[in-house]
Amino acid sequence: MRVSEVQQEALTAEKAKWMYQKMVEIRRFEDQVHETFSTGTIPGFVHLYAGEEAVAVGVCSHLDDKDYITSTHRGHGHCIAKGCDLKGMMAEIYGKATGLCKGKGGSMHIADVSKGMLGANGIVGGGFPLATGAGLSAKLRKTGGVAVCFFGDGANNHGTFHEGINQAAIWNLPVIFVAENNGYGESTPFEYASSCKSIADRAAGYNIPGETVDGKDTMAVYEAAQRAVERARNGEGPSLIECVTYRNYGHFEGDAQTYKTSEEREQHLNELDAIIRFREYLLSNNHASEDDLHSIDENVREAVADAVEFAEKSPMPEADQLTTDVYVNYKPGGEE
Amino acid sequence: MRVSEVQQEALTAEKAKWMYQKMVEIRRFEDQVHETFSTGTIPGFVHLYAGEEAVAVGVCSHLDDKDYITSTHRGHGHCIAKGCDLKGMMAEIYGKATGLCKGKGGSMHIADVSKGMLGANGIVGGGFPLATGAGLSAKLRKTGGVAVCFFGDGANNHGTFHEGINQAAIWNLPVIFVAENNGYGESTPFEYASSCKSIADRAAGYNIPGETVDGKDTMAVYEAAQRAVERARNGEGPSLIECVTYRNYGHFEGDAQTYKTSEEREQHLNELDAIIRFREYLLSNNHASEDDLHSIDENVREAVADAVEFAEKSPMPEADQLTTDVYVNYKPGGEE
Amino acid sequence: MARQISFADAINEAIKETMRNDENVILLGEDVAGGADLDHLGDEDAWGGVMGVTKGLVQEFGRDRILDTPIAEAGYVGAAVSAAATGMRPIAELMFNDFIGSCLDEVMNQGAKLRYMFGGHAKIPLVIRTMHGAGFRAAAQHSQTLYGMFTAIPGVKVVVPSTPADAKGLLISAIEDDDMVVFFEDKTLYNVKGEVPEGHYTIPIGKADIKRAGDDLTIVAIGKQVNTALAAAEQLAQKGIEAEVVDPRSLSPLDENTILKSVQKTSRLVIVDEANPRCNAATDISALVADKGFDYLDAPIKMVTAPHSPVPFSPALEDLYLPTPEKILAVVSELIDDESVVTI
Amino acid sequence: MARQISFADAINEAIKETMRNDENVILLGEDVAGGADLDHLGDEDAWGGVMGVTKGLVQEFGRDRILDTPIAEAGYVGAAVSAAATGMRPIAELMFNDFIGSCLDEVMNQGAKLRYMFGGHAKIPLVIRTMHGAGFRAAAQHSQTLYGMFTAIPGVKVVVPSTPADAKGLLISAIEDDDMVVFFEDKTLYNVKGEVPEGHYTIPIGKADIKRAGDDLTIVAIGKQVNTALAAAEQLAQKGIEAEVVDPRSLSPLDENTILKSVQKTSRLVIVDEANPRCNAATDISALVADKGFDYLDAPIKMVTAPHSPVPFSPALEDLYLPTPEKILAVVSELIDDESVVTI
Ligand SMILES: Cc1ncc(C[n+]2csc(CCOP(=O)(O)OP(=O)(O)O)c2C)c(N)n1
Ligand SMILES: Cc1ncc(C[n+]2csc(CCOP(=O)(O)OP(=O)(O)O)c2C)c(N)n1
Ligand SMILES: [Mg+2]
Ligand SMILES: [Mg+2]
Repeated sequence: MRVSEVQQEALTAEKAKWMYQKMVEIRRFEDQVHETFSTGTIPGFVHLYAGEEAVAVGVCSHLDDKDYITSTHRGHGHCIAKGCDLKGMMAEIYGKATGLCKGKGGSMHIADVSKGMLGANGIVGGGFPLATGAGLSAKLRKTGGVAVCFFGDGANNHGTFHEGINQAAIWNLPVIFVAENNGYGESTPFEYASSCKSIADRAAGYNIPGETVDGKDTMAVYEAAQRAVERARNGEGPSLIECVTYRNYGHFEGDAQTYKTSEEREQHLNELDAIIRFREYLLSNNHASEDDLHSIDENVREAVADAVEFAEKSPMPEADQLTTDVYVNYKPGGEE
Repeated sequence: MRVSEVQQEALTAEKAKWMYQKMVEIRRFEDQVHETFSTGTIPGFVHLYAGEEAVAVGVCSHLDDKDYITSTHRGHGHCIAKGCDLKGMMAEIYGKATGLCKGKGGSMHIADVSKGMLGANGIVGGGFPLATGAGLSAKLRKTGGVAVCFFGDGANNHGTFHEGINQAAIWNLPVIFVAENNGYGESTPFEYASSCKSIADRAAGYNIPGETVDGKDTMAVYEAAQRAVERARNGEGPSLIECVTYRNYGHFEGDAQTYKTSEEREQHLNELDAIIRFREYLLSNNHASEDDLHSIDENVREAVADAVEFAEKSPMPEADQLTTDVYVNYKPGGEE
Repeated sequence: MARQISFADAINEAIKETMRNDENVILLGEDVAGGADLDHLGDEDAWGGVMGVTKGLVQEFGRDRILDTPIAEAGYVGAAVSAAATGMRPIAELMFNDFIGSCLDEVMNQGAKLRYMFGGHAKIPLVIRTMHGAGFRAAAQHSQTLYGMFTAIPGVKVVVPSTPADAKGLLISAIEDDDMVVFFEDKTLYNVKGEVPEGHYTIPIGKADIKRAGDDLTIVAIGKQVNTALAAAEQLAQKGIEAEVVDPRSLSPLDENTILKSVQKTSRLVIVDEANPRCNAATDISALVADKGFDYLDAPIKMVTAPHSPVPFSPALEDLYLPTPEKILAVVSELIDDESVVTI
Repeated sequence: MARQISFADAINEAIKETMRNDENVILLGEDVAGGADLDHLGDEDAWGGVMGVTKGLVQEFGRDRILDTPIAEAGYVGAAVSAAATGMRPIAELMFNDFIGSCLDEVMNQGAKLRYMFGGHAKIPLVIRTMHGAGFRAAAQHSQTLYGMFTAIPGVKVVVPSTPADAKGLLISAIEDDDMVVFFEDKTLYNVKGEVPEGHYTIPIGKADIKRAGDDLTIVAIGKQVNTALAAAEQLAQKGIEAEVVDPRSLSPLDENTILKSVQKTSRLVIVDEANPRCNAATDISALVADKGFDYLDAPIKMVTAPHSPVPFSPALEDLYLPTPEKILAVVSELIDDESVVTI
């Protein structure tokens, strides 16, 4: 065995454990928010990412802070995978002054630009143009960065899908479009709303590579993303990856989910579960021991509990925060 | 020769002469507007259709008044092919009270809903949703009608392309999307702005038939349109036809057209010209004699001259027209 | 007639009444039924709209007339425009008014202008139902109040009901109207109950309603702010100040006379509009009175609005964002020289 | 300094000055260069914008910085928003302000709100240049005046210059500003010439300019209507009435003090805004004065605007659509009891 191979394997195990940790962080975080929401402590609309962890983590494991992502209304998973602070996130969801956005954004708008996380987004399809612009910016400023646009199967029918991808393609921008096809947009099935058989089929219309992967198979996502990110970094332009996945909870908290069948839920929450499967992969490939994973689980449990405590104990924003941060510079009554 | 074949042939000759007449009407009308515009008599932006006659006529020859079309800023050709009155059109372009829209619309908004012509449109991409809605309306009201959306290669990158076609496809609507790929959107080449190699390539992303035809070959357009209109009438849903064509004049009157090469212009205005080619087709297939065509040419010349005279002699709208036709019913200061 | 139903149910009834009367009325929007094409649901709806307002309609009218759409606002709102131009009477639901960003062209440049551009040879009997308003912890992109934007557009009528009974009667009028109407539903009103007549009835679009009579001061308030104004009026009454609360109910057309007459009587005007303060309905009404009612006025025209900032998520901030009875009392105290008016 | 250049050239110079100083400034829009990727043109532009305003820029700055875009306003305006959030200073050209229908979301829900929703952890130094105004025989979809819509949106600054010198100085300020600025260019002003300083200079956004001083009456006029107001003032002067013409130059922020001070002096106010009459900048300014300047006023506040209808194509109608000096004189005659004021 050559040294380089050893090193590569060592690196992979470390990365693999990091990935496992992030996936468990997302799951634990979302399960926690779900529980807390039902007690009425959390205000507003909350869309949970649980079940789709393999997508955010499989993709973001190829990115660092100079790379950008755009996210969706279902953004917690992307935030965590991109390195956002759990305490700051939880406090934001509670509307606290210590939140990543000082409580002004909430669940649907968590952002951390310093980490390349350009915000969850309440507008379906809002991310396509933004990701393209971030890719353009990275290219013009020659940072070597790429931009990833996460979007849902519902968003795939919005006009911005078309405009964003076409633009990234003609300008050959370092952008990766990652479809999270979880089968539904709110209560509407993908098959009803989308005329394409798969979202990946649409890539051909932009002359870019498109592929469909099992979005609950972490390594399948990881490998597809690796190819796409490499292409982008090498100046070969955008790609589209469709990840077929499932959301464990409803569209938002409070959704009765009558559009789902109990069989599909059963199957997705158990045998197809991405974390269970990735756990098995790690163990059977000797990337980690049961003990390793157990201690990750425990640490995550603690980290999320800390985040909740932090959020609960944090103060609400002060009244003067209502009208700050609208502009960098603005004199309401004009100059002088 | 069986009787039915005789009848069919007779019908075809008649239709063929109608098509020739419409093509010549468009060409003569546009050449006339071009000349008059240069004298300063015609106000505003004018986008001429000359050169693209085969598309409007090849398609509209399958339609009647119960069928709808949506058009573009370059709409005169569609209007004529759909049966709009030349006098009313010319008067509209002059801004006269006798215009099809009482002078309120102008060149970019000529419409005649009674003929199924739902208006030229100043908004690029504006026609996709409108055509879909007209198709939905025809389907729900069970009129047997279809809707055709004419659009340019530039419009093919607008978000409404995506939304309109997807919607028509999932609802299986009787809509035909007809791309007029004349190589440029304003001064920007199709190849630069569009990531697809052909617009027809994009049909696959909506799971509908798409084909590319020589848009200056009248019969090629005619036949492709026939297939698509039949499909639509039979309840088999939408199709996309890309017609490769060329505009003889600039984007609008006043365009120096430096983006065109003289070779391409030369070729398109002569050997590739759709009217010259259709004329030859008619003669060689015995659909018409030189005399027939000559008298059509003469009649058209006269009809366009009459239209100009009508427009010139017509009065401008009265002042009270400024604020009528905004609503069916509106009391500015409220009820009572 | 003491039947009390919610604002949401009143809207549901209005749609039902008109759909029963006219088969050209259809409803389309995202998840207005929900669960389209799912075998296990059949004709059952999965959602009936994100807030359940259109629940049950698909069972009665079927999926041809209650159409779930893709998430493509330009697509289906534009389709509704031409469906209207070609003989249908569509009701398009724009789930949140904030999403007008995805389909303004279809409203402003197509729906609102076709009739004029066609020289009157078309009509657009289209209703766009849309949800607006803050107070729901829905943050900056789901809480705006944008009726001012639509009021500015010629060719659009704008209706903003404040009670269940008004909502039903005005929505029936809107659906039966031959022009395009944008119908605003405040999401925090849906559960509010009130007396609502059974069956078919209409309330004319363009007729304000005096929700409380008074001689000392006029408060014009829009949508759910009518309730804020009524609460303030209640407190003012305890100080012996009688406020007249005028609910315009529609902003375009605006019932100018009712407002001007009220100001003629009271000489003082406060306008309550929860939209951001610039170029909004409050400034519009103020400008009307500063022109045509100037001679009636004894004091400056005051406006109580949201500040010039997006809607914050944090409940602590959002509660400060909206107009309150206290904010109304504070400006009234500037108009009427009586310190005791301000209770807080 | 007697150099006279056109409004269009002043804008071209402003872009040039800022692009030379800061390589992060880029310009993107439809045909802003034109002829992209055509061998026979090379670095030559085919158009330089539909009106030639950006002509020559691509020759100096290259196609990496002067970017022709597809006809996809949401796509490139949205891209400009995030390019701005990530270190660039884009100038996005929205050819006609009417096309905001295709990209309002990117302006209203993204660009204008990101900073607030992110708790201040982002800035959007983006300029959207856009053409507006009637009088060009461009009909209903290419002639609107929509600055009121943008003024209503928190997070947006709105600039409307009326002279070439103002255009240059304000555009340089806008490009160097750390916030999103929508910059309105009246298409009928492009060929108007005026004295314009060479080189780099700025005019602060939020500072009104008194284009003519006077004691008898204040006319606040926006954009090219400043010229209409000045023409009216000229005629009034012949009757011995001295009008002060105030050009706000920016609507957000609005220089309230300059307007209020002028009304304090004159006691009479007319506002000229060529937008449609409802919820527009004129009503906004009227409401400001009816509140904070009420005590200064001796007469109703009058507004001269377009009617509540789309812009007609026919020249005969379009000429009736716009404000004119005569229409201003007619309302002035209502404010000042002197029949001779009305010359027509
Ligand atoms: C422009 C716009 N239209 C509609 C909505 C309402 N909405 C929020 S999420 C959602 C469904 C999105 O579906 P999908 O893209 O599949 O994402 P998922 O929720 O499945 O993750 C809808 C319709 C919105 N937020 N923005
Ligand atoms: C939404 C919108 N964006 C931009 C324009 C300006 N514009 C008018 S025509 C045109 C080019 C259209 O190109 P294409 O679709 O190829 O049609 P063609 O002119 O070639 O017939 C552009 C950019 C517009 N009218 N509407
Ligand atoms: Mg989904
Ligand atoms: Mg073209």
